[in-house]
Amino acid sequence: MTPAAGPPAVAPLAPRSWSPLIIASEYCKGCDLCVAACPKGVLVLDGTAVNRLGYHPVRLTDPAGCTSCAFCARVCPDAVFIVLAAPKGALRR
Amino acid sequence: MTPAAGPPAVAPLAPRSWSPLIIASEYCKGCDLCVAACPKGVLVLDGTAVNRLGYHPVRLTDPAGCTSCAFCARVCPDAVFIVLAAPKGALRR
Amino acid sequence: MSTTPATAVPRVVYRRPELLTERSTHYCPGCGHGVVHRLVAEVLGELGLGPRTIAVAPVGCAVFAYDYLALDFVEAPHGRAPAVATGIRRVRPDAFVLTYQGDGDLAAIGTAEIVHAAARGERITAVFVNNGIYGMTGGQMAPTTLLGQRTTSSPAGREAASAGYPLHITEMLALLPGVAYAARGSLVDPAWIGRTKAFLKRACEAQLEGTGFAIVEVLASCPVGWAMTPRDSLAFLRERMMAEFPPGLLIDRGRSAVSDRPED
Amino acid sequence: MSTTPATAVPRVVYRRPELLTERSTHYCPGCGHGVVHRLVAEVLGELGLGPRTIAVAPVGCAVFAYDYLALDFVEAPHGRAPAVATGIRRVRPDAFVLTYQGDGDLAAIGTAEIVHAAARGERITAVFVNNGIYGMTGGQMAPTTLLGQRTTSSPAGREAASAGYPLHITEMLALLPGVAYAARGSLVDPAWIGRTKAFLKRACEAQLEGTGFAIVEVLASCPVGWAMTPRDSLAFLRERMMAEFPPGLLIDRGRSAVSDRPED
Amino acid sequence: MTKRRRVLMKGNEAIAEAAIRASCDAYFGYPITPQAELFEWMARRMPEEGRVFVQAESELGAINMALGAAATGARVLVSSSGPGISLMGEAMSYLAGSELPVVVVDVMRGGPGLGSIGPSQSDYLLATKGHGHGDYRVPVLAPSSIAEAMELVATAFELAERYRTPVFILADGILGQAMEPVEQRYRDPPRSEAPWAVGGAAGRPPRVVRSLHLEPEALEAHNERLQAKYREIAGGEVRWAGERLDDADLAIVAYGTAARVARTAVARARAEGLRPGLFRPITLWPFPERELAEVASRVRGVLVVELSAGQMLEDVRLAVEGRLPVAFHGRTGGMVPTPDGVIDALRRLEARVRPAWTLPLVEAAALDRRPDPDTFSLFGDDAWRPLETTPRGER
Amino acid sequence: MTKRRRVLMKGNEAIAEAAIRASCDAYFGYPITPQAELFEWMARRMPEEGRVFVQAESELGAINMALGAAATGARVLVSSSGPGISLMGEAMSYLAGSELPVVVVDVMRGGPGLGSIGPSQSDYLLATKGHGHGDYRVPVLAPSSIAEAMELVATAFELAERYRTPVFILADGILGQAMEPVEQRYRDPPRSEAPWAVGGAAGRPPRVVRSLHLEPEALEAHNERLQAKYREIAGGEVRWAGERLDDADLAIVAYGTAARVARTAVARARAEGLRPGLFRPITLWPFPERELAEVASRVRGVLVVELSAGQMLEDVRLAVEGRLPVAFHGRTGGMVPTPDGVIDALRRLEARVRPAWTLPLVEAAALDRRPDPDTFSLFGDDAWRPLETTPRGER
Amino acid sequence: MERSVVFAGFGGQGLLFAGQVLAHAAVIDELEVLWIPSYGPEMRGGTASCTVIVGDEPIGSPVVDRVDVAVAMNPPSVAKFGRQVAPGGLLIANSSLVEEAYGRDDVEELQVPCTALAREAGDDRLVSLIALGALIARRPIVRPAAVRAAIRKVVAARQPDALRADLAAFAVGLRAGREPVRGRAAAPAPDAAR
Amino acid sequence: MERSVVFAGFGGQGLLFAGQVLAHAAVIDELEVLWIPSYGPEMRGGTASCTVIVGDEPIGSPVVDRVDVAVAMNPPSVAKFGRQVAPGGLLIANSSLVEEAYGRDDVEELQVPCTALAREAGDDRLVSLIALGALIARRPIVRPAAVRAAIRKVVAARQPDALRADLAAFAVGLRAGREPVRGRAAAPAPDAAR
Ligand SMILES: Cc1ncc(C[n+]2csc(CCOP(=O)(O)OP(=O)(O)O)c2C)c(N)n1
Ligand SMILES: Cc1ncc(C[n+]2csc(CCOP(=O)(O)OP(=O)(O)O)c2C)c(N)n1
Ligand code: SF4
Ligand code: SF4
Ligand code: SF4
Ligand code: SF4
Ligand code: SF4
Ligand code: SF4
Ligand SMILES: [Mg+2]
Ligand SMILES: [Mg+2]
Repeated sequence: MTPAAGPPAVAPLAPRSWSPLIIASEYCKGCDLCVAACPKGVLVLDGTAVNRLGYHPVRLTDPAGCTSCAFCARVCPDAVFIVLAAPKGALRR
Repeated sequence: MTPAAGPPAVAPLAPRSWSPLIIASEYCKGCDLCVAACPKGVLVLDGTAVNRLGYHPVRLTDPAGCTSCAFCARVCPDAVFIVLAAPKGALRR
Repeated sequence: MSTTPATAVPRVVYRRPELLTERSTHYCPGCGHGVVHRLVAEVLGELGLGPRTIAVAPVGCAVFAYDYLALDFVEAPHGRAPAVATGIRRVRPDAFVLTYQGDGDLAAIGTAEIVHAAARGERITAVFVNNGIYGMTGGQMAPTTLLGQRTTSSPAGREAASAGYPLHITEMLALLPGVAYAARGSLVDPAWIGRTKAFLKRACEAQLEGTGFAIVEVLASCPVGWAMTPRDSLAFLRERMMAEFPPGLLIDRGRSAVSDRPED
Repeated sequence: MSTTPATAVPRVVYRRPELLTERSTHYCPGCGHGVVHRLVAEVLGELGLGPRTIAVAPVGCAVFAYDYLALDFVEAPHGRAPAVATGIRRVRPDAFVLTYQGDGDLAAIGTAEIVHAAARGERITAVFVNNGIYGMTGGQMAPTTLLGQRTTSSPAGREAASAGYPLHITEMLALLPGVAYAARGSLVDPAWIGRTKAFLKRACEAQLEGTGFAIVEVLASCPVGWAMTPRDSLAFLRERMMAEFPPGLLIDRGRSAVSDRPED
Repeated sequence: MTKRRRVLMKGNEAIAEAAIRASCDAYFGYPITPQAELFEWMARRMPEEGRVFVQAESELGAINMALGAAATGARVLVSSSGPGISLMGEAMSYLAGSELPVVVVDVMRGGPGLGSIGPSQSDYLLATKGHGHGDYRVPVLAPSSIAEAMELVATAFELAERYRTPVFILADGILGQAMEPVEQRYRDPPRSEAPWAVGGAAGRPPRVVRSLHLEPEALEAHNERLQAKYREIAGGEVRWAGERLDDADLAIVAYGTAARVARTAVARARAEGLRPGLFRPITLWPFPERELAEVASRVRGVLVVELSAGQMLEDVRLAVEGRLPVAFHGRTGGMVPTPDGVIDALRRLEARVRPAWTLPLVEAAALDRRPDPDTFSLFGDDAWRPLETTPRGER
Repeated sequence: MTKRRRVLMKGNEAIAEAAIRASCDAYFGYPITPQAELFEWMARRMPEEGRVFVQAESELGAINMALGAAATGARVLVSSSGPGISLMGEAMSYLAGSELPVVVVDVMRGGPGLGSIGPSQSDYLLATKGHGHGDYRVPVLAPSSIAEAMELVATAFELAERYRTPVFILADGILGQAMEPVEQRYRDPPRSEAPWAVGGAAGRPPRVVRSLHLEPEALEAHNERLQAKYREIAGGEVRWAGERLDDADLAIVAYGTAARVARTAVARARAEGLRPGLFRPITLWPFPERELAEVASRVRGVLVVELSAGQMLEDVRLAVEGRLPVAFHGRTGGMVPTPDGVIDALRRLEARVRPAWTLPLVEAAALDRRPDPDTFSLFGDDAWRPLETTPRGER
Repeated sequence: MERSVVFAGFGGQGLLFAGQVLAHAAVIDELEVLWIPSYGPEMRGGTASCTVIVGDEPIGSPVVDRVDVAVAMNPPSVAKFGRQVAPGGLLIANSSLVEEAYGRDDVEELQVPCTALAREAGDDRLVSLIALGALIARRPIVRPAAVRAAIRKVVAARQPDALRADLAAFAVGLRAGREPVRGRAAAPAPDAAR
Repeated sequence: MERSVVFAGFGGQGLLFAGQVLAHAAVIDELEVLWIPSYGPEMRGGTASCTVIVGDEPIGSPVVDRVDVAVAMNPPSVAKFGRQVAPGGLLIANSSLVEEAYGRDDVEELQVPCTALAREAGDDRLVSLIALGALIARRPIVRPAAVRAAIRKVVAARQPDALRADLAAFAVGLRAGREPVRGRAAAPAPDAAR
């Protein structure tokens, strides 16, 4: 019932360690909708992990392939994603 | 609650004693709607009579002026009228 | 036709229909309910439906309809006539089921029941007497009360800002595919009364054809609720009510063309 | 825009809206309610309405909406959210009043309340999540269930003859002059989700403009109730639900032209 | 009698005006006889005062609008009669569960079903016991004159806000329809703080008004709190009035209109040599159980008079606990007991109770408990039945 | 144990199937937990049998559809839980007033308000006393096993038709949700004639099914007839079961699921040296008042166990009439008393009642009536309150 | 001491109004009073009645077994309330509509052609005020001046135009009550359509 | 004598089903039995549980203070039901998901890598039948043959295709119960999306 503290503040990152998605895996219910929505096919449910809720959470397979289009975030019922746009020159890890 | 016995059966009448309207005055509530609806102006509320319900019932002033159009019967909320069509040669009293 | 001899039985142009009982009604002078009762009695009589009709009485001035119409009747709680009729309909497939409701009953408290009976396409013929007021309880505003109309609960006249707009519920119902027939009549004059009777007849036929739910809204006057003489109430009916609620056929899904002409 | 140096803060394209609490929802995987909650949080956040919103929670799967949206909330009895909201609206003219209802809640038991709140033109923004089923109680038929659709209370598929037709209640409401805005969105894909968000925003603006009642129906999936994977449920949503309930703007009495394009 | 400024007012209108003078913020209602004038008074006066009047689409609408308005901390009135009140059971349970203050006036009429519009007291059990689902109680106030009704409106708002609970005012058709001269004395109780009320979560954590507690442990804890509150109300808010009880050897228990009939009967009966007194509950819940028990310990028999088939009778029996005969005189369906009818019932009771002075109290009570197949046994074949019903001929 | 053909059935489904086998013509319902399976069973099975199933738009719709169907003489079932049942108060009053047979199953859940979906018995007062307006009573049957529920469905139809009255079956979430093996023994009670039923006035005068009687005299006469019927039911239809009461010195009174818990508690308590028996009302109205009074005359104390804050407690107190201590143990909100919890309550009761053999009964009763401020006084400060509530720590 | 009066007749004859005037007059005279109407749908096109109880002490029972005075303005009202008059009481019948005397020996029967007198005075609704005048003439429950003040109070607020006719009607009634006229004047009923 | 078993875990692990199989087996063995599920919206995406009470006499209390056996198929279930096991009772934990032993001295703790074994057998939902096998191996509340008959009865009606796998899973469980394997096999959770 307390208001959301919001996602962790996004700190400046060194170009090399940068990823376009921050995934709050513990919220993920493995519904697969983001996987279906991603035009780049860079999301997958991680069959090897189980989160607190008992689901296989989503995983970004290829940060470099992600265009930050945020389709995944728009379809996600559990608001799992923070999507960042690439700072110029950043390498997607 | 018993089904209506219907109005009194209409018996053959001698031409001279015949009237186009049979008025069940005790049902009349003096609402004036038939008076307003009569295209011939031959109906009037009888200010000299009071029926069981406490109203001045309607009266046909001029049987001969009545065309048996039944407008009065159609508008009457209390189904007060029986309207008869003139048998050939009958005189309206 | 042969020429009638002078001593012949005069032809009956109009007589009190058989399905009306002999009781004098409790309605106020000039009340529209009396006319609608008469039309219902005529139509059911003409279609020979009296002996197999189960009618549902509303809560409203017409609550005593069972005293005046010689039909089997069930009295519904306020607004629930369509639900009661649904129960009857389902267990008595061969009966003719008729509901009779006022505007407060049907369009206020009973909104959910009428909408869903219609949506289900229940084979029911609904007679909806819209007099734009709560007659029974002393003339309060109804959902169909006109803007500006004074009632005991809108003493300054109905204002849209606080009390909203007159509800055209029959138009809403006409949208539903379960509705086979919907029309709006009026008791304003003999011609419209005749047309209204034709609507009622067609609404009964729709049930007999099994095509779905049928409703006839009848614009009627409530002289006492409107605080007018019966004569003046007809003027109000014509000039105000019929302007807001245009009478006529709304939908006939059962037949391609509908006979909408005054009966005679 | 200036070129961003390599060490700059990355631009946030999307983040969890502030009005969503940190709690994980109880919704099933892929449930549409989660998306609608998120859109509501985004829209209210963008309009700065959070601090003055009083929201009304339904009875249905979204009954816990107050656990997920950081807003003042009142929990209404099943179907009565529009009446509860009316009470709030009238005594709190300055508040922003939002209702959130499912299709069973709004279009079945709550039919009378939604119709009359709309007819009165209450300044309320109604979010109507139509998933064509009673999710909370285990997947029974709703008024909006499609013909032929199997549910736990229509095990052979919904048949019009006994269960009637899917109810297009938003179209019915759109007829009412008290309704300032009515639209139907869908959660079928990111584009429609964006459009739906725009509808919601406009529906909130209508309340702020004081033009009347505003409603946005959102076609949403209930994978568990439909007995499908979330992915399959999107196909059903697109092919079946959207065919029966075409999404788009229904009415905008507040503005002559409506911005109906996907948000981006 | 000193010169007083008295105005002739109709009960329904007086209740409505009393609510307005008690700063009622909002009224939600739906027409029904015999409370229509209350509703209509509000329709005219509330807008005049710049307050909220809404004619709801139904009683369900009205009571749920009241729920919404009350959740914001507003002072809210609702009124109806039997059929409409019955429809409010679910929402009353929600109001109790959500702990919202709403005052609901029930101007009772004859039932069951559509019944009649005549005066009645047949919603006693509904109001005091089982209207809606779940374990909850609602304070119930029962005025017996128009002036008292006006005062109890203010009391009802006070109780509602102090204890965060819906409150019933139980009147009947006569009280609603009659006119009596009343002094224009109104009371506007101060408002309680409402730190639970919603209004927009600006600068504070969001608030939720609800009755759902899905975890049984949580719901039980919530119920414990509610029960503790009900105990507090039962401990501190009992109201009743006694008349001529000091030297009475028979006690009539009656409330509302029945109590007025009883008052006349007491006066006449005393003139005829009987010695009745009147015990008049003003709160029906909490019922003045202890107080009545005390009175019962001093008289030889109790006569319950109601415009019902015997509803308060159960609470009287619970209070008296079989220690002395409890007789009943009731009329139903819009009929009202007459003073003479009450006196006849008193005489029948008198004829059956043994003089108290021949036995010490405890023994007398013990004797009375012996099965007496005639009239007073609670364990005879007609155990559940009112101990004495008026013989048919009398009606 | 001989080989029997037993089938594992869920309570909700068994009730539904029992109704079908009892030739139920029509079912009208609306989904609600924890009775959804009953509704769904009917959705599947009724059409299979060529009978009527309608999913109503609401509980108001359902109960009013039932009213219409019953008016034609059909055998009709309706089911719901707390919030939905609360909505049916007006129509129940109409059914009673119109004298229509409808069986209504309430699978009770935690309240008040939305409450929870856990099992509960908190609709006792609603079902037995004050649900709708007006003077009416509804027979209430309370099964405590799935097999008994099946049997009582047939009984309910019988009572409904014999007396032309709605009948409640009061179950709780556990009874609805649990599975037990049951023998496939169904009963199809013969139909009563229904010379009052509507069906079209062919060849006979029209019939009217209604509850309106505008003339007070007529409505009072109607109420007299109803009350006479209720007396007849109260005289002839009381049902209860006793277990190990012959040598008991304490009696537990409990129904439904609470009675099962009590049964286990009785067995365990006897093993531990206490001597309780179980009095289990099966009809809650008419309450087995006389029968309980008789049992009460042979024991030293009574313990009421309920899944509520103390509702049947009132009827027990009315039966016992203060002649011996009545203690209470209840859990609310979906919590269920445990056998150990009941035994603890028994021990507390045992510790407080004086041994019976030291005093003759009348004196003992008289003594017990002396105000005892500790726990058992009905006239102390907490007069209205259950005499013993479970201490918090125990929960 | 309590005195009870029942006013009964057709709707539209102003009976509830006359009862209210009496009640207001009682307040003016600093008496206790209770006014109860018959209410509800039976008013539709039917009869109307109200009861007024006047006393020195706060009124107890609002129902009276027997009335001290019955004012019966049409035949059904005479039939219904004639027998409820207490011995020694007064029955005022509207002889314009009621053909014959009710015929009780133990009560005073007063025949007043109220409708005819009202017609003369120009308005049907005056029927009841005429009857009230007659009543006060025979049973001075309140002072005539109090009635006049009450009429002024009630009528001035609602229909100031009617005030003179109302006061005149009361005066006519007072006179008729003091010098009873026997016999029935033929006069039509009021128009009951409201 | 009564024996009570609680089955608990994620929705989708088939726990209500396993409880029903046990109940049916009890009927086959002519015992008395009562099966109660947890029900309602908490099932949405959460945990599910049911309780089965088996006895020789008709079952009294449907609520049990303590259970004789707890079958806990995920960490929250171990946490919740571990403490409810009666002294001398049995706790079966799904060691595929539950890292460490619950750690009570007074109950028998059995670690079975149910998820891993179910994956091997080809279907996540088999988790519970494996656990049921283990349970029957340690506490022969009903005969294994009765369980097999019950599986045949229940599964044949609903999903005849699944019958073989179900019977096999029960056999695997029986074996695992007879020869407990310690240690946790790493295995993913079932897909809880239904
Ligand atoms: C539940 C309930 N609420 C209110 C009433 C009171 N009531 C009786 S009739 C009526 C309205 C009647 O209006 P309408 O349906 O328009 O019928 P009319 O009298 O105008 O023909 C109302 C509100 C009632 N009997 N039951
Ligand atoms: C009066 C009442 N009737 C029934 C219920 C049970 N109930 C809870 S939610 C619900 C329907 C939910 O369906 P919907 O509104 O479509 O919401 P969804 O769960 O699909 O989002 C029902 C019938 C209730 N709580 N109260
Ligand atoms: S932002 Fe777009 S490309 Fe990147 S993972 Fe999400 S959907 Fe795929
Ligand atoms: S849409 Fe959200 S909840 Fe679903 S799999 Fe993707 S991240 Fe997880
Ligand atoms: S039948 Fe026609 S002309 Fe004759 S009285 Fe009637 S309305 Fe007039
Ligand atoms: S319309 Fe009928 S009731 Fe009205 S005045 Fe004419 S006859 Fe009489
Ligand atoms: S109040 Fe209106 S609707 Fe009712 S009877 Fe009178 S005129 Fe007719
Ligand atoms: S049942 Fe349907 S609506 Fe409810 S949470 Fe699950 S998916 Fe969502
Ligand atoms: Mg109307
Ligand atoms: Mg839904």
